[in-house]
Amino acid sequence: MTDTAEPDAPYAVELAGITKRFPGVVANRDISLRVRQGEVHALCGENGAGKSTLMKILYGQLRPDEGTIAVNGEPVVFRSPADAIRVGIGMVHQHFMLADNLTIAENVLLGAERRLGIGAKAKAEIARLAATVGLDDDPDTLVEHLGVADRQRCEIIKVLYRGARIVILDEPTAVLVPQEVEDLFETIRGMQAEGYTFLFISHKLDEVRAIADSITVIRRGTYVGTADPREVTTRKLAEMMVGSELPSPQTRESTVTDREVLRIEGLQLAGEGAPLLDGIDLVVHAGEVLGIAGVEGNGQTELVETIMGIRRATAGRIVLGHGDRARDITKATTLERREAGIGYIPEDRSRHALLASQPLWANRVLGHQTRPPVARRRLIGLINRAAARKDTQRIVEEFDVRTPGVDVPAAALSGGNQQKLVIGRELSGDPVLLIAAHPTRGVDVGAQAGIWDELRAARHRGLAVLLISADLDELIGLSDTIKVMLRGRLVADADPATVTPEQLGAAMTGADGPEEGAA
Amino acid sequence: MSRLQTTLLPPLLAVLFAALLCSIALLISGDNPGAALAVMVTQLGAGTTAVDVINTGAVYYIAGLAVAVGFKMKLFNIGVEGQFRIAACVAAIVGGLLPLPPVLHVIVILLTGMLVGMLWALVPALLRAYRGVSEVISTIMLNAVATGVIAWLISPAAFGFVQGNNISTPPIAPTGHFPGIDLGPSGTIFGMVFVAALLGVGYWFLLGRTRFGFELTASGESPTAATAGGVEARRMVLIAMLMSGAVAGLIGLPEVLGREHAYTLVAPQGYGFTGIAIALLGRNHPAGIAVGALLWAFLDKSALALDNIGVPREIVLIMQGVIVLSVVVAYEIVRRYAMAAEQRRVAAELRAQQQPVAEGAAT
Amino acid sequence: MTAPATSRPVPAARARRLPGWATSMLVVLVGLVVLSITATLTGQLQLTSAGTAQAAVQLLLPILFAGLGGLWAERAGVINLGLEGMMILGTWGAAWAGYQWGPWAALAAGAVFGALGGLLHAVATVTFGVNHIVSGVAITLLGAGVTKYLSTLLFLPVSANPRQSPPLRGFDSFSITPLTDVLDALVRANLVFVTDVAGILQGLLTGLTPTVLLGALAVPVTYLLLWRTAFGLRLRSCGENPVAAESLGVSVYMYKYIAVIVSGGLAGLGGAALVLNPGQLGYLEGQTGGRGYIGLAAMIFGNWRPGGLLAGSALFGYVDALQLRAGGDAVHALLYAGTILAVLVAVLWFAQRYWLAAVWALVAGLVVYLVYFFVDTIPSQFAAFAPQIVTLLVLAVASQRLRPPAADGLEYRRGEGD
Amino acid sequence: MAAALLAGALVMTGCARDTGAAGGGGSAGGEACATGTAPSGGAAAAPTSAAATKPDASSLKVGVAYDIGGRGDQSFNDSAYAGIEKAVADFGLAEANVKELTAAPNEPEDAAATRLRQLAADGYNPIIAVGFKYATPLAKVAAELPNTQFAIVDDNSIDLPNVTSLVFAEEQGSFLVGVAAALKSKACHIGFVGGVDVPLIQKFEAGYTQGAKAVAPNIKIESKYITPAGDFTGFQDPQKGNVVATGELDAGADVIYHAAGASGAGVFSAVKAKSTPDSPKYAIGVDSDQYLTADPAVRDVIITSMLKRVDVAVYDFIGAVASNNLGALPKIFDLKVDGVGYSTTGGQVDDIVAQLDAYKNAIINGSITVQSTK
Repeated sequence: MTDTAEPDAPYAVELAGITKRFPGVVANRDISLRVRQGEVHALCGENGAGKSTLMKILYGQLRPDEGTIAVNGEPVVFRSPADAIRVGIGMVHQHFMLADNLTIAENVLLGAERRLGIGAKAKAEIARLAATVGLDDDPDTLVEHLGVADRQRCEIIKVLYRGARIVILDEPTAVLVPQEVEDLFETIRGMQAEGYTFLFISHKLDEVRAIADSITVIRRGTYVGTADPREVTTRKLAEMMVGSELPSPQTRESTVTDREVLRIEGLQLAGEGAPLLDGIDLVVHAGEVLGIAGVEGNGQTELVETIMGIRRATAGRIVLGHGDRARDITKATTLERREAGIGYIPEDRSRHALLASQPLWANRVLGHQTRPPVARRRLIGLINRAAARKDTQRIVEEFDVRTPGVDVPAAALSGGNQQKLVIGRELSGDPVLLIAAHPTRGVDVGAQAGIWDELRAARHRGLAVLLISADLDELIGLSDTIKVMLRGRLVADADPATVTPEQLGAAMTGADGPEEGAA
Repeated sequence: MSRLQTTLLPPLLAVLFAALLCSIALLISGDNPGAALAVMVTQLGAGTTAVDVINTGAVYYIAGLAVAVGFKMKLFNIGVEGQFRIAACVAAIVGGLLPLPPVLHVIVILLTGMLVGMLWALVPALLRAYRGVSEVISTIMLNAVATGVIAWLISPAAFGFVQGNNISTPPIAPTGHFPGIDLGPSGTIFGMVFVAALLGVGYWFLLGRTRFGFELTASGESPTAATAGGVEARRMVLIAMLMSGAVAGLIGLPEVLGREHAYTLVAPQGYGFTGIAIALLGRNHPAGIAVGALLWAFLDKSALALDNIGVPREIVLIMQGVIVLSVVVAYEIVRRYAMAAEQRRVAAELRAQQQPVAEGAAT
Repeated sequence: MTAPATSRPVPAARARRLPGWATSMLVVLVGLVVLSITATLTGQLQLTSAGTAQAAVQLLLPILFAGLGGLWAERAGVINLGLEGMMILGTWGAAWAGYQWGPWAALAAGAVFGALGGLLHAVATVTFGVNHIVSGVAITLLGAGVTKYLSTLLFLPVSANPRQSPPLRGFDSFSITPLTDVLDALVRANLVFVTDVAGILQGLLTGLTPTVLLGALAVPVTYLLLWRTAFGLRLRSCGENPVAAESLGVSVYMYKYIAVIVSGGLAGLGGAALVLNPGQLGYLEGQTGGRGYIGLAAMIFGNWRPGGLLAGSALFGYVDALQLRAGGDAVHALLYAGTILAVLVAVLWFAQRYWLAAVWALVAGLVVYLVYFFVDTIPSQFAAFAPQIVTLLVLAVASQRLRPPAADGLEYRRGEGD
Repeated sequence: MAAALLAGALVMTGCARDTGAAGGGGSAGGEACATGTAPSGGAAAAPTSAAATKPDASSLKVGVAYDIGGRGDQSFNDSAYAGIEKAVADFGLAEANVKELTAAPNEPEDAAATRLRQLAADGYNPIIAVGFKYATPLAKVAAELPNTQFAIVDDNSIDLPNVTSLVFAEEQGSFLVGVAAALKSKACHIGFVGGVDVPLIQKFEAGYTQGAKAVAPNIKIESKYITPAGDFTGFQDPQKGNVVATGELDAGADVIYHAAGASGAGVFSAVKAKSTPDSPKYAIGVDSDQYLTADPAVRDVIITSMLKRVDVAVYDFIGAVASNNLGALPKIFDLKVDGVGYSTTGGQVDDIVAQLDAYKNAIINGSITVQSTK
């Protein structure tokens, strides 16, 4: 703990000895944090380090089991976000807190109706704030019509409207492309000049160093230290965060073969207005990792779901296999595609990959319900529970899933262990193609390294992998080929050996193609 | 908390709570709850009550299973009521009109019932799968429409058969009667009781051991995960609803085949709604449903004895209502407690194995 | 600041549209014209008679209250399948209080008893996180049981009948006489359309009671409260995105509780409306007859909006009034109206170039017309359930345009949001 | 026959005045309501109930199993109880020796059987089952207990020595109120509201129609049931009863007869609401004398009620059991034995009693046969 408080100005925020326990886990352990007025204070830590929990405590959404909070020198106790808002704290959540079916104005006014009512006066104020953050939509527009960056602007307006002077930004850049990040930083610097205080949560060290005035690092729920961005190196920060050497996603040698595993031609998916997927062509070879880069919401999810048969393509062909064994699966069901050897790691683990209250062995069956070992070979339609348990045990051991047994419900496991189980399952039954969407999202560092190792090993065995990730480092590190997706089209190719994240980011927004070969 | 405890404790607590509440109500209205309970228990030995409990229990059991098939995948087939009534009616008509050799006759009636139940369930199934109409609303509407169709079917203009002041479907010939076990003065146990038991075994096997059961459970637990796992949501809705309807088609048949040998104007109604309560009570588990069905039948049949000591029989309705509501609350509390305990236990065991983990709490 | 590069997953659909009130007026007008043509061509004058309109008002009232109850609960994200049970509680409470203290007390007590049912539903669903449909079914079961028991206990001594309360004193009904007289003259003028519209208006303005006025008021009041006040915004936000609402300091539990209790109260008012109906003043076991469920259907029909709900319950009340008053012949005439409507819809869709949909509408119209042509009358057994069949058909056609609150029916736990 | 002529004249003026339903529909004005003449001759048969010597029922234990609704339904359950009360008064039946149980709605058959067995097990003999829903269970229970005497109201399908059927000629009573309706109608247009479309209620409608047509062959009769068979809410939905009756009144009917159980209250209030001094509307009650039991506010429109004397049947049955003379009970409780009839309370049919009695005698002596179906 540092002790460099300036005697005259009280800290804008002072957290002391914060401890928060969840069932089975201590999310925050005796954490202290001091934020000076008017500074941009970054809170760094790996995924799952407890940053969001700490900020939820500061915002009154969670109550700490131990510890105290002081704002502008005054000790406070928050029972709900309303209390936090009252003392001038606002928070922009990583996952936007917007109701799609309400208008911008309604979303902003919700909870702050007392200030100016909900009539014309309030709308005028919203329009004024919208101009300052660069939102040019009518306040009566439904939020469902807004894009990601505009939604974030809407969130910031919400905070400003409430007169917040201390703004918590929880991983604000996760969903933005580099150019949008730069816009955001402009806005933050402008507001900082007007006297706003920012708490900026991120694990992207370059960004942190670019924007923060001071940095606090936490690791595994505990306070590690405070650093000055002008002095500390990225390497040093990373070591503080991880506690050891950073794992690297670098692939070693190329294993790409010329054997086609997946060929997609002219894939089309109609949307309500513009098509969601438009003329997608791509080929994945055995032993190749094909990475798809793109800002979220540009069709990656739709692409994956169309390949898996969850959505039906309106035009185009999907062919699995090569030569004599090529099979057109455009019209096949999801199950048939899985049976043909496609493994699938969905982006939203809890919603798309797991049955939370079912035991691990039942989760092993999901997606494999027609295939041995979990289905009986001779009596089609029967589940072999004993074999499912046994094979789950195998996954637990091979993939280092930390669990007391295969009969505990999936929800009892931590996120990383859940993901390892999912990957173990999807690599069971000798798949020829693996579709991995954000395979390390929400996973702790140790598990992340393990997952990368597994993907590499599978690639080495000749598996074709279609990788979608928002983590450009991961994408560059793992992929043999990268394609950039924008508004439902594949707009550029990139060579992971040479491309930089900045170049990728530019291509993702359509601003500039990366130098090595725009499509 | 062991699995047995989490399964058995909630219903026990709920029954006790309901009994307590009803006792208080009885005390307030000046009745003796002890005497009421005593007379209800003794009633079991009187006349055919014990057999009636078993027979009605079987009917309730089938109803519970019909509802549970849908509940298992969060499909609320409120339409079991209409499905069972129209199925019983049509099955009775077919049985009454077709002269068939003994065993075949019964089988044809049973199959007709299942088929008609299925067809009546097909409408909400299609509406839900292809038009996104909530099955709750459509089945409620269809229950009413079923009443109209039945009224037409048993009208003399169609297949009706006027007997004094009653109308019924044409009587089923003895070849179409399902023989029961005659216990003399204690009554006759329906042969369909054994069919109900078999149905329970079939339900257990189907849900626990087959791919279909797995897919059903998966769809109920998480439709999105099931879809990603290759389960076709639309197909599951159709199959689950049709199965529910087919089982519902059997609900009325114990009475048609074993006692009435026709479907009459005054045929009982409401089994579908009872089935909902019983499926909830039994947590969609075949054994739980059996216990729930017997409990419900006991309360219904023994309540007749309350008249003898001047206690309002309606107290049993309150009891049933309180049991259902408190049992769902109790299950929910226990489920949450058990899940939290499980997470703690997993974390504790892992801690014992290696260094503390703090992951996954704040994602 | 550089130009923002935004990605728009959903293209903004902001075509110029008629304001809501104009659209509804247009729909009403088209409906009137179709009915007027049908009445003239088929000779089924009951289709547009004052009596039918008045009966429709009586019949729709309990449904409307129940539907409003459903609307309040579902706008806050709680599905209320216990409306029927709360309505039953309302009938009992209204009769019990009305018998002792008059009709106003009946209204109040009906609301209070219904609200008690709502409270129970709130405790089960909001606090304990029980599945909403399950809790609703249980409450309906319980409501029926409790009222039967209470009636045996409290009504039997005074009415000598355990299933019925003693008769109550009701409201006096009144008509807006000068207007109805003018309308009466118009009706007698026997002009196509004018007579029809005048007849319906006359029915709406005759035999009014405070209960009817309350129902007529409840719709705009619900709209204003839920869509034009801060309270309503907060309440609706709980049904759209409770996590967001919580993050902004909205006490989601409290609003859900308020909504579900109001919901029960409105369902209870529906029960009171039934008890105070001109048919018989008093409680009668089983008198709700599934009206709570119908209310729920009317709400879904109305796309979770008060105006739509009014239209839904009006359609239900109208068809029911028609079949009760004029039987199978009038329902038969409705088939004719259905044909006209189908053709209208087809023309509309052709104009908008929805070719396939238009063809389907034409085919449907043809089928309906063939039924109309080859059948002389609808058997009473089917005519009796015409409202349910119409509701089913409308839902089947329109369900995909419906938009329930985003978090409707989902369990919400405080602090478990992302 | 002055009264009939008067009535006919009134009917004609009524028709001329009537503008029918809204929009100019309804019955054509001026159409004559041809009035048939009341039959003459045939002296009234002496009522045959009540034996000469009073039976002694003091040793009997009488069990009663009511239909849904039980005592207090102001209908046939209550009527059955009235018979018991009368037996208590006349035959020395001890009140403590009477036990009553009530059915629940939609209950299955075994519940009804258990109820009967319960009464028998407690030593009650005879046992009276009220309502045709007891038919099947009673057939079973009576066969099991040959030493217990049973009676069943509204059903004659059981052929067992220890079961007595107490059935009524509802169509005959309804015929008479149909006559009354036709005579009282000024518009030559009457209505019938049935609760649920079942054979029992159709009998009421059939008799009513025949009676009205006997008086006025050209009379218009509106006829509507609240719900179809199987949906028994039609007996307990006064709101819908009100709507149906209002519909018939709007169509031009001015006398409405209901056989709709508790929904009848809605019929009465509809008639009351439409009745004005200039053009009075009338209602006819059913089963018991509803002038006495209905809400006082609507009593003045109830001109008569079709009486179905379940009380007489029950009373006679107990007497017959006490005197061990079951054979003397009539096969059917009809007009001849005063098993059905009409009420005169309120005095509104006093002017036509002579005609009504003429029809009654004609039915009793067989010169008019009333069909029980349409």
